[in-house]
Amino acid sequence: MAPISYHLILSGILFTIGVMGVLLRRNTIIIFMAIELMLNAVNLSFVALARHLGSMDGQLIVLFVMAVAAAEAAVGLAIILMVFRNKETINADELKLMRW
Amino acid sequence: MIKLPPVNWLSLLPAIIPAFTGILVLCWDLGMKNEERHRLAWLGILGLAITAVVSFCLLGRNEPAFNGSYTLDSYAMFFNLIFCLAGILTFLMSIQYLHTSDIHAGEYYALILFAIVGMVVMAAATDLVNIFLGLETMSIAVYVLAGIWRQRLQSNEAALKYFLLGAFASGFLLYGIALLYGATGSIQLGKIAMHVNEHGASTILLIGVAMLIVGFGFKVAAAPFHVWTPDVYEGAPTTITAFMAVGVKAAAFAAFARVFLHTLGGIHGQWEGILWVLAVLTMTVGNITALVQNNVKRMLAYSSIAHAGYLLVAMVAGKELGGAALMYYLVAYGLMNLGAFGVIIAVGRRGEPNEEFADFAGLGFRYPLLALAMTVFMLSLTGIPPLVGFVGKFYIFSAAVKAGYLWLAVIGVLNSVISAYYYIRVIVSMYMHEGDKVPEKLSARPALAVAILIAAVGTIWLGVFPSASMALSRLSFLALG
Amino acid sequence: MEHAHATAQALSLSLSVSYLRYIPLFPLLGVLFNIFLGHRLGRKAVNIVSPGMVFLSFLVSLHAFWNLPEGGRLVDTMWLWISSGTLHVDFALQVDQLSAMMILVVTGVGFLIHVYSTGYMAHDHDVARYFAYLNLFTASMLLLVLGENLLLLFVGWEGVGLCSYLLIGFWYTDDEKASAGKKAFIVNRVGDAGFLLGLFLLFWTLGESNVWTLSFSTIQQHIAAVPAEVATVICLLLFVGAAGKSAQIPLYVWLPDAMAGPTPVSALIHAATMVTAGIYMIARLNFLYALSPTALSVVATVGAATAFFAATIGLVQTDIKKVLAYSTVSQLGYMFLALGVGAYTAGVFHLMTHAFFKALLFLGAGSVIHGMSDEQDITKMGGLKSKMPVTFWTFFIACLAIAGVPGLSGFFSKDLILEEAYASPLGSPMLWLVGTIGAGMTAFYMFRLLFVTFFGENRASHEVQHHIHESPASMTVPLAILAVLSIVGGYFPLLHFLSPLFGEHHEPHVAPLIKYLPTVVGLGGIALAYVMYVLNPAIADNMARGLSAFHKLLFNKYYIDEIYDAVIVRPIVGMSNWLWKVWDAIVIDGTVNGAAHTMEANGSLLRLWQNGNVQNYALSFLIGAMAILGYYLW
Amino acid sequence: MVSAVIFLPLLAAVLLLFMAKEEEELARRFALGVALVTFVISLGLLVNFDSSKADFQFVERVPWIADFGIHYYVGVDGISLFLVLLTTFLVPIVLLASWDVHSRVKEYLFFFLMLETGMLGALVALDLFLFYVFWEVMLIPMYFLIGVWGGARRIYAAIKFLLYTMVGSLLMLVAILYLAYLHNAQYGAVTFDLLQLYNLKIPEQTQLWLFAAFALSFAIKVPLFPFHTWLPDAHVEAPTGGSVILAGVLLKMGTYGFLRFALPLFPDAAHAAVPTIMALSVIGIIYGALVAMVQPDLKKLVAYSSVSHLGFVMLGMFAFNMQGIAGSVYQMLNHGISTGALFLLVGVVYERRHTRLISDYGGLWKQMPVYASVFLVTMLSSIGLPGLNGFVGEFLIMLGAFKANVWAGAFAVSGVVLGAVYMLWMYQRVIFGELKHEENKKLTDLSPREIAIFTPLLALMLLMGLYPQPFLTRMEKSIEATLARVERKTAVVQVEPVEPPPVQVVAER
Repeated sequence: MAPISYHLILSGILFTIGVMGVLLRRNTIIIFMAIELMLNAVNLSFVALARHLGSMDGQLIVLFVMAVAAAEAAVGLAIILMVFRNKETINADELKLMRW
Repeated sequence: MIKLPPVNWLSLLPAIIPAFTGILVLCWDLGMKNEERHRLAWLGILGLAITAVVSFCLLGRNEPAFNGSYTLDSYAMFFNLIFCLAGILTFLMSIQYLHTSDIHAGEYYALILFAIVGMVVMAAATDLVNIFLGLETMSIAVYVLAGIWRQRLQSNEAALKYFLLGAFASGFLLYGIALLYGATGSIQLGKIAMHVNEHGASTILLIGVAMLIVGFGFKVAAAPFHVWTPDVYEGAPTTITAFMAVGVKAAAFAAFARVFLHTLGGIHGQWEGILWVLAVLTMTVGNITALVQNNVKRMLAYSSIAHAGYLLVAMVAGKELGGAALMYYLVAYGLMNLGAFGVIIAVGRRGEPNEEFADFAGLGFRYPLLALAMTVFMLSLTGIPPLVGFVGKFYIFSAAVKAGYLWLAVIGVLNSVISAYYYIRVIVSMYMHEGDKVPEKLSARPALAVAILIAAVGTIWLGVFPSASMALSRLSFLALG
Repeated sequence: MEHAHATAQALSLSLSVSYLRYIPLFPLLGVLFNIFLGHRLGRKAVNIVSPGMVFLSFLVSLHAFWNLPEGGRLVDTMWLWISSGTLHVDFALQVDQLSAMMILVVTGVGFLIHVYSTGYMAHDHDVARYFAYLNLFTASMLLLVLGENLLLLFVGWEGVGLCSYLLIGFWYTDDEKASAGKKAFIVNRVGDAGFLLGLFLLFWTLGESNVWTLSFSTIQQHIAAVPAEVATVICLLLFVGAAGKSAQIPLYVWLPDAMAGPTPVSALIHAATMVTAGIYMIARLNFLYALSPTALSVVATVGAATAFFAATIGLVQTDIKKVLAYSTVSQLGYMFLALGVGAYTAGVFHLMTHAFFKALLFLGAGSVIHGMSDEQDITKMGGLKSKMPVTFWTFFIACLAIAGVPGLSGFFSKDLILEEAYASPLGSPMLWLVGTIGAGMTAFYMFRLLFVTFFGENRASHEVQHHIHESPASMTVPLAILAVLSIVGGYFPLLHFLSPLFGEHHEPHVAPLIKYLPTVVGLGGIALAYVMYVLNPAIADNMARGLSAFHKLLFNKYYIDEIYDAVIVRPIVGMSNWLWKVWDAIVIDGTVNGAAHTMEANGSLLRLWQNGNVQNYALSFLIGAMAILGYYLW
Repeated sequence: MVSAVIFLPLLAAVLLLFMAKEEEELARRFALGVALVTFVISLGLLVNFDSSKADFQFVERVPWIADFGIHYYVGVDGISLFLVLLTTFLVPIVLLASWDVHSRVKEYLFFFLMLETGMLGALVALDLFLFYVFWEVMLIPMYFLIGVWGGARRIYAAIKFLLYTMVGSLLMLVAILYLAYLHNAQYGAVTFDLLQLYNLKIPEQTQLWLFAAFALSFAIKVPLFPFHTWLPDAHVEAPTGGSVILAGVLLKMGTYGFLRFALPLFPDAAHAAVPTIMALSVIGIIYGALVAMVQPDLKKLVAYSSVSHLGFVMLGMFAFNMQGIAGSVYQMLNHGISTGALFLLVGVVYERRHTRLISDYGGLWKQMPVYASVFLVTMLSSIGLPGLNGFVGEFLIMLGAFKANVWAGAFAVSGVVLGAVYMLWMYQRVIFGELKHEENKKLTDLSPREIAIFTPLLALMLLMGLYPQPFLTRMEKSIEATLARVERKTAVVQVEPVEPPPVQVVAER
């Protein structure tokens, strides 16, 4: 079985890709997808750690996280939809009504 | 047949009541005509009142539930009182506010109640997962609430920004939980504490702690993570801003304090340096940027960041007095801010929010009572005795001095002087400028008047006779054990 | 001549009485009367009450004078004034030989001047205010001479300074007069500052050996406690005060300008009483001054220098009151010369005689000005001999007295000073020589004044000449009385009377040349004046043209005022402007407002970070996370 | 009894709020009545004050915040007794003088009475926390008085006044907290009780920065030399009543604070700070006088004269001997009366002509003789003419300062001369001279009400000048106690004032 560090490194990489996605992409939906990616990266590390430590808690948490991610997706997409309906754009750069 | 494990319903009571009220509100809303919508608010207030009474009665007890992942201790109950206070005052303020803004009452009240459920869970959770769950329930409800005024573009934008960054921050928080779990082998705070006290801090644990600080930092609006606050607070409807500024911040601090002061108390040395820097950064950034605002609501947003800085000072001060000071200051901060936002709502009219400094001009002598209330809140936020703001700051700075963080206290004190300038600017425009804005008569909005009155009386009463409430906050923090 | 002055023996006889307090009290009542009732009851009442009060206190002074125990003193302690820690000062009055003489002079001459003023101020509408100030002045002067301790003396000291300020600036509508009053007060204040420092040093030096007191008799008993070099410093500091009050060299500039006040004021304050306060103080503290010969020699040299210097200026002045003012400065110089050489009795004797004839001279000048309808320039007068006989004759007697013509009071006191200056161990022939030349000049300018004013024909405009008349009785009677006093004054047995304080007086035996030369020089001065201004007036003019540079220098008073203004006044005003405009406004306020502005500048900078872009927020988020992680990974 | 004096004005202030806006007359009379009653009660304090005891009298102690050992602990001793009386004496006079304030009278009176409570509280508080609370409570009404009823640049002046004082006082708060926890470390209990904190053994190094924090806060209030720039602005912009109270009492809070807290709590640091503070006060004396000389604005001139006078008070205090401190406490009272009267006089003329420039006046003696004579006496008392109150204070201060440091004494004496210069020059330009301006010809002399204001002040000036004993004897014991504390260095034992019994040599009666 691959040592635990491989899994952690993989989840680390996935996490950073997610973060980069949030920072670089313009489209809000893609930003949201990047966030989901980060959450899944964390799920991966949870599962790996659970197996490594031999305790069920890790697996349990992944279920919770998935449920929460789903709820978040629903609400998030609704908000993005609302913004799109009002401003015809979901490009993060245009959403600058409030500043300074 | 799967035997259900014995469930300690008593500990769940403070969470069940608001949830149930929320559902009731939703159902009642279906069959209701538009103009009686305000009755929903009174139902919500009733529910919260019951929760508050229940929490008050449960103050003394200390029972773990769900084998250690959830507790009923006076620490949680104290925070419940804060959440109910925030909820009730927001409801009172919202009754009239919903008329001037076409927000659909049903969902609005229900979502607030569900957010309070999330807060209660968060405050009482003694297990990282429960904290995460409570956090997410609260956050999702508040994301929607931020954007509930659909017609206003600012509200949409606020919701979007809050959602994206909130999710982003939960990602970090979760990653921290994972690393903590990896390092200590458990997600129960009690077990983690034991592990940390025996083995001290491994690097994995420290990285996890760092991630936790980032996650909580966002929720609490600490310095580098505060950038979302001004836009979201300004965009969201004012009642929701008040609710977020007080309720959400209190809940975040509840979990933050429980995890750091209680569980990770053993390795205080490692993380207090970071929090020290965060505290100074938060206070200074919050205060200095507030100086140049000319929108009162946005100024209050920055001031809430500054107050998060003072609360971080209490966190840095640590165990003996820090925790109690933190809890007391949250009460004080809650009262002052709710009152201040209440006055902003009172000054606003249908269509013109009147949130600029100029809109407050000449208010002092045309609406003496309203202006007097605002003066009390502003002076209390500055920390002028004999108001509750001063006692709160006194409590925090004495904790800092007792723990030996002298320079932190000095920086905190100097920040209060900077804060004095922009709080006093409100008083200046009210009393020393001429103006012709004519806000609606307060008597036409009884609920709002009552909310402001409660906040004002609370600010003065707890300021002049703080002894009882200080003792209560100290005992409830010690209940953490 | 050793100074075997009275040891403790004089102090044993001090009778405690309770009527001394009425001496200053009566004039004070006069003040209150004038302030509150003056305007209502009108001129008549004021003219009776004010001089009456002074006369009452004159009677009480006489009573005190009679019951003065041989060689002892009367003490009247009223109440405990200031007591804090070791400082213990009573509000107490005392009369000994020196004070007895002084209060008699002050109340006597004061009364005459009050009577004279009723006439002089006949057509002035603000009489109540005038007499209020005059009574207040008399009260303060009495307090000064009766004070039992140094602090009370200082109270009287500043009180007379205040009254001279009020009286000089009496006709306040004229700015120039008001600033003359201000100048007098400020220069006095400079002197008082020196006085205060001397007082503190004395108090604390005595305190070294646990003697906590300021009263004269106790200081005298414990005078041994004061080491010599400290005594010198104390005496010099006190002398600064005296120089300020009695118009000696550095601080005399205020006296000539003080002539802006009404003439009776000049007579009372700037001739008879106030200016003598300095001499009284040094005489009162003679046992202290005896400790430091250096201080005494400084007093003597300054006195002599002032006498000579003021006399030179007096030679060429054309304003009648200015001439008399410089002559006062010069005569005061003589008194200080006497004190400086240790001849306290001679100094005090000259003080008394000077009070008489100088008051007479001023009142005479006042009557001349009154007659000449307020003309003060003697070049426009002349030939008043026939028109104002009484004024002329009394003025003439006073001139004889001041010139030191034998037989009159001036001769006795001034020549005694000059002999002492020569004979006394502290004196020197040089001092004597300067004094004698001064005496000559005095005689010359006094008689120049007399001849130009009263002889020849009148040079005033026609209608002024038409109005010339002799002053009314209320003015001429005091002149006559003072003339008698100027003659008789020399014969008072003062020297014996003051012996208990300053020791038995021994006639200085000096070579006849030294003894009689001053008189001869005086008579020569008179003759020269007669030749130049009566026989052949042309001489004076072409002399003035001949030595025009020197004449101009003297006429403009060596430009002392302009120098003071340039050296002291203008720099101070300049500096305060600089301090205010630059230091206060720019430096301190600058830093304060600067701090506020930097805050706002940072605020607007930080504000730019909120540029509304979600991804920018996420970026700052990440930077924060990286920073914390970085902290841990190191 | 003390608490009655403190909270009566506050009670009246709250009642005032409920009064209808229209009857200004009733509100004025009510406020004046309450102020007078407070004064009478405070006279009760004077009457049964036992001047033989050094410790605090009329002590009242009620637990307030148990957790921190904070008590509502008030008491009066020789020093604070007269400052309390000065406050209760000045407030009715100021209320009487504010009869011609016509805009928003009710709020004006409310803030004044609240200010009185703040001042009285700060003077009698013996618990550091309570003192700090009253210290800050004092700020807000003064801020409003300047800000709402002030002159043209009132907002700038008000904010500057508030922020300037707040910086100092908040640093003092940190020092107070540190003291409380030092006590906890040494004696096991957190307390803010002043008398217990007096016995703290504080190492020299910490004493220095603690003293610095306290001294900064009080120096700003005094104002000591570099921190004085807020005073001219605050005075010029404040309404007449505001300036009188600001000069009369608020400035004394700084000097009182030094004497009550900074000196006895940190004796070593106090001794170390003597040269700096003496230098600053001497500079303050001369700087204040010089700058006052060139002021075109009457109120600014009097403001800078206050800087000079309070420089004297500080000089006397830091002479650390009986005469110096007695003189400085006495001068605090004198300054309250004479500068208060000066501001009232400026107010009288300002009310009639609405200008503060000296050049707009001139020759007032002919037009307003009574006013001119009252102005004369007040001016003389302010420049310290013997026989009036100013002299006694200044004489004692200079005597004490001369003993402590000869040069300081010498420069202080020059301050007396400069004081005479600017006052007389101002007096001449305002009162003497020709009646040039047309408007001045229409000026009316003092009204009976105004005379009623000035008579008590003039009477006090004379009484305190000729018979200062009743004041000095009552202060003696408390000053000795403070001196003993300041001299005790770090030795914690309570040293009785061991002075050689003075050989009182007085000429036999």
